[in-house]
Amino acid sequence: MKKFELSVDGQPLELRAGPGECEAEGVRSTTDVAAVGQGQYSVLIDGRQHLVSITRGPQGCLTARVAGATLEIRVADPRRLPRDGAGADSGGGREVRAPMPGRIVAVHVAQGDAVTNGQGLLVIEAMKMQNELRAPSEGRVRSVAVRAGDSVGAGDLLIGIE
Amino acid sequence: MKKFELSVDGQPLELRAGPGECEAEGVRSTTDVAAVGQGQYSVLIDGRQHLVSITRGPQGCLTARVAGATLEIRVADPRRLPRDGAGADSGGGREVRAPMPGRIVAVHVAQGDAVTNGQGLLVIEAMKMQNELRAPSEGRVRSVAVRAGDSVGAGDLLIGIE
Amino acid sequence: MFRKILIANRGEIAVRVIRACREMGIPAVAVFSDADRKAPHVRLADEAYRVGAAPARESYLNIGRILDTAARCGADGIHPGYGFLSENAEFARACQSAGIKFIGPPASAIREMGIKTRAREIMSSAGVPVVPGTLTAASDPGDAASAAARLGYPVMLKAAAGGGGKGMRLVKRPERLRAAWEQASGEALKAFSDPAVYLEKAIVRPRHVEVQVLADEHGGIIHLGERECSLQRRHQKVLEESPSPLVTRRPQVRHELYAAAIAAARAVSYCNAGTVEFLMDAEHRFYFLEMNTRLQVEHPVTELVTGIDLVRQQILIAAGRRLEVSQTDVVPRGHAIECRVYAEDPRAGFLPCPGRITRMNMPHGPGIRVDGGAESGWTVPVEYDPLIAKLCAWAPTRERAIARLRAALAEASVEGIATTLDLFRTLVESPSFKAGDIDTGFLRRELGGTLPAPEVSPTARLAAVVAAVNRTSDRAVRSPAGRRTAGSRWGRIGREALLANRGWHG
Amino acid sequence: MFRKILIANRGEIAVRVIRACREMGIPAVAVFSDADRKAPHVRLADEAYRVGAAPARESYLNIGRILDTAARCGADGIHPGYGFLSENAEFARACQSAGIKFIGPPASAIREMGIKTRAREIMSSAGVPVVPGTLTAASDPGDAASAAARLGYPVMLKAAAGGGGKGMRLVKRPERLRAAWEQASGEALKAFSDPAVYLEKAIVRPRHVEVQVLADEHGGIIHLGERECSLQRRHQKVLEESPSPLVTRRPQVRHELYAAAIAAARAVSYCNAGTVEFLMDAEHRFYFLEMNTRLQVEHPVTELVTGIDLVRQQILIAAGRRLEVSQTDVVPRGHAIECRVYAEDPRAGFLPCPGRITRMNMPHGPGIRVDGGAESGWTVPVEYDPLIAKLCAWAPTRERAIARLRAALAEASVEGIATTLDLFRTLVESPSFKAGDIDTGFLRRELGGTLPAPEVSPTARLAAVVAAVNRTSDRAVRSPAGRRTAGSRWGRIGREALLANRGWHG
Repeated sequence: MKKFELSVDGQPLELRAGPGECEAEGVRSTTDVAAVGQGQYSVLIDGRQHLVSITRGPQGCLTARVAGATLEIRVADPRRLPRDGAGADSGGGREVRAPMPGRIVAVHVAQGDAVTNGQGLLVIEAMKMQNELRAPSEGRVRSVAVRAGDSVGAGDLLIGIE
Repeated sequence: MKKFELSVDGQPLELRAGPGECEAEGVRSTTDVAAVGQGQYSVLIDGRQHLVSITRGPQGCLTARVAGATLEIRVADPRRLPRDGAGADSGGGREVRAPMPGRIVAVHVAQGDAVTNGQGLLVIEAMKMQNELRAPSEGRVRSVAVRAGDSVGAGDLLIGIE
Repeated sequence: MFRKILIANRGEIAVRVIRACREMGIPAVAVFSDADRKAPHVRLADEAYRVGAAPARESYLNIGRILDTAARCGADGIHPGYGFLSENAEFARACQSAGIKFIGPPASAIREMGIKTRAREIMSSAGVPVVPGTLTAASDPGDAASAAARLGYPVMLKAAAGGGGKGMRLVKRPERLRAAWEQASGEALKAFSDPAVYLEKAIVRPRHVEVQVLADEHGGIIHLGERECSLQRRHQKVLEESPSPLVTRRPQVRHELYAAAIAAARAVSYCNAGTVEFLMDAEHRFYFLEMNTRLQVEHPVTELVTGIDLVRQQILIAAGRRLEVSQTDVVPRGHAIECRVYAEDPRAGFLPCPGRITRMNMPHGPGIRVDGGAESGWTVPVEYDPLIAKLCAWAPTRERAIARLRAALAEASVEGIATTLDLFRTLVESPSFKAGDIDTGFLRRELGGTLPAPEVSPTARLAAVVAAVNRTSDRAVRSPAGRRTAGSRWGRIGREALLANRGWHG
Repeated sequence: MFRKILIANRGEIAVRVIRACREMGIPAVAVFSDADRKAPHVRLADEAYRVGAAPARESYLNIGRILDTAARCGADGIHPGYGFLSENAEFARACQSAGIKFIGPPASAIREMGIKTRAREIMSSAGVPVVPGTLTAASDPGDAASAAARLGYPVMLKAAAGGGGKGMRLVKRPERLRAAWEQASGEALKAFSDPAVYLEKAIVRPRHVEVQVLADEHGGIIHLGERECSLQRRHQKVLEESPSPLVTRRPQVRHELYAAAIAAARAVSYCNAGTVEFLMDAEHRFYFLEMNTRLQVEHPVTELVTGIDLVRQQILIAAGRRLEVSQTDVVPRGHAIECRVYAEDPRAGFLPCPGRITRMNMPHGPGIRVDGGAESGWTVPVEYDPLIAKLCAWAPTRERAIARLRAALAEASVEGIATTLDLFRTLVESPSFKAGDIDTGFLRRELGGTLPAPEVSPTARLAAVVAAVNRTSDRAVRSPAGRRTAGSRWGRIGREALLANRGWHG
């Protein structure tokens, strides 16, 4: 069996794998992997069937979907990966970014305004729905990058808060 | 519009085509073609919708499936193509070929035997079914290329008749 | 019967109507915007014509262009589907002027039911109970505030010209009223070209129950039982079922509900398929909410339990036929549930999630019905409603319909974009949902607006890792070429299978 | 209830049974041969184990290996599907010995009904009419010839241990008897490990009508109506429906048919799901043909009209439960038709056509049910039955079920291999079929064994040519980058759409 150093959602994992078997965290299992087309794999672990879908992510990372969940897997790189998602609504976030592509309908604040946690900042529209984006924390508006009528892409910076 | 010389099932056809229109056999039509994935095309001819599936055949030939039918199309080669299908059951055929992959169960004739039109020559089995192949015409068995128990592929020569 | 029908819509409902036309032997004409040239509904039609640019205003809402297309291709009927022009009285009238039959109710019924304040007035007169509220639209936030104070909070703001959850806001506290009024009014203007908003007293923990009716041009009118549509996010339905688990337990309420629906339809001389929506409170009192003068998204659950094809009935009625089924022919059987598969992320507050579907697999099998307008490789446009498919399960009982749905959800997959499939996977495990103990606030309450991340079993995690290793490496875990172990020891079964697997590759 | 069920089968029926298990919350175990590691049924199961090499004898017919697998994975029930070990009394007995419940009838019933000569004897005694013929198998061609002479030609040769059309031959003239006997006997040996063949007088233009029965272990027994299965090629069904259009017109015959089916099941103390097959002649006299002691391929049409899940019933009965439906609960609704999509070429005498499916698209929508065991990219193995999917349509009437089927067939596509889809597309246009005027010789008579090539309309031909040109060339027919004509002239709609189509490429 060959040794693989992996990280799964940032957690290191050592896997030993050979034809028909593998060992991880001290447990040995029989394995049977079949590629069933377009990045999908039927994986039998001790006979238990799992359908895994693998797509390549950025920087050699693989995204695996299994049983409705998504795992970020890096093979042969045991270093801990930084987690994604330091975006709009995460607690300490100081930036409000577009959660999806859309059009800015209204901007309720201007540079320098004081805002309270949860206060409506702007309204973005996509797929016929208007969504109000709110301040992730108390603070002061440092920058407003968009105006009503602008089209934005997912992840675009909209408003900075300091 | 650009001129194309084609053959469709061996029949020559001249087509003039440009963005959004075409002319064939003196008739002008509006066209709108959209590739909808994996060799499939949505083709609107004067608004009439056709789903066409194109696959590459041998020698630069294209196979088009439309409305349950199959057409052999050659682009930019106005020479008449020889038709396929001069195989086992066509009237003047002198060879009996395997119509599908399978296993030979029994051979009823030997080299030199006289056979009548429709006489059972051998039995081939595939997908749990035995199929008797019959003589396409009266004649004499020139060659027998298989024995009971042989596995054969589609198109393999089984018996020659002279 | 119609010579040719043009379907002035897109997505799954266009597919649905085209299928009905094909079954009836009527050529079906699709229309498409620039965003939809490659959409499934275009490919399924007999003919297809472009009607404009991607924004709905320039294509699917472009009355002139649609009528022009219908006239030139020789269509003598137009099916509007739902949304877009389906509840636009002006369009219905324009069809009539152009000599093309609008497959829906008369323009007068659309107009009267479309102005929600007018509808409330008519129903009140017809003896159908309505929710306490304003009879006219609030002209400004101040007007709204005083009406709200009179009714008492919480109140509901609703677009007077509205429907489908657009321009609707629940307001619990006076300080929220102004912002909510502006948003509702803005959405209403956007969706219905009319900013008018009126107020209703909010029913606490209401259930949404609606009755399907069919009426012909000869005075015939029947109902096709009720649907329970209480599971909503943003005042829009996400899961519907028939019959309603609540109403099933109350035969007397059910009887009154049906009678009210028929009375409501009669009050506007209704014709074609329509739905009378009611809110029901904890004491099983029901109130007229609105009448949808069109085919509903959730019509399949009624079709599954009654066996009656509603789109076919719409077409027959529009062709002047008498109802081909009588009230006694409507014999519901079993229970049906519909899940709306939206391109929305249930783990991020149901944010829209347009984009390319890399893989889409919807289940088949006993008791399963799927109505879809998307497929692998399709890019869900940003311009339209995020509904990409409806997954329905039928079974003899509600309990078994949920069990069947659960199995079907495990088979379904959409990759590339987030969808509400994960919401339904969570929902079918919910004891309250299984008990039928739901109301329109259920999802917000149970999920807090978002869905928890799913747990991954250790074996599933290992499977993912093994697949990933298989994807990146090769020689190391591949079997030596041609080697075959002959043993039959249990522990080797996996290995043998692996060796025998010709398709094993990195 | 069962802890875990192993499905000793493959393909669409394994998928069907796994779905039933999942709905019932019972873990489902798949088995696979080397040819099937990537098959859909493996992916759908909770667990999957290899049972041997590709030839069925070494895998799906390998009793030892299957029982070993069941024991080791902790399965306490085995569902045999149809074919393979489903009518193997030895297997049923071996399951019992191993303490694993065989989900099917008792071994005794399988054995008695499996020996067709014995079955005829039992039915005769029970007062069920049987086709005139030999009571014992013909020992050699000479024996067969004298029996045939006694009965009078045409005669039918049938495998004594048979079923499913294997080892069956119609013989019209004495000189054809020897060859036919040898083929039938060879097929019988192959399929059932028993070369015995017996004779029946051939009924002229017979119709195949069968009755579905369900019996529990407590003496409860009901029927679920009849199926018409007269459309056959090589004595194998290709299209089935319920109810039978013939029997529907004869209430008295139907009544007698059901009574005979119940009597037949009682005569062998039947238990679980079974089907009593009858031949019906032009005068509506019916004769017992055989009893299939298993789930039928065509069970979905019965499920569609009755709403009763037969696989679930099989599992409940095997778990010792009483029937959960009584005879009065069986209320058929509407009409259902099943098309067997075989990997066979209907334009070449139904020759098997194994190989790789490059694209497979089965329709969804109202009244449509698909049971499949194949998909895009799947290679149909040469070793097994060529059935890859079953496409069913339900509607309130037979006429509308045919119309619905016709529309569904236009949507369905399988590319890469030939299938019987084209046969059904021709069939639904046949006036005789539409009139219900069918018998088991219908296909041979109407098609002469093969299907005519489809006609291609000039527009379809032009569409194909335009697509081909688009595929090979590029610049010439592509639009100049960025150019957009602004006009709205009708004649330009096509062009505009083309120009706007971002996806246009060669």
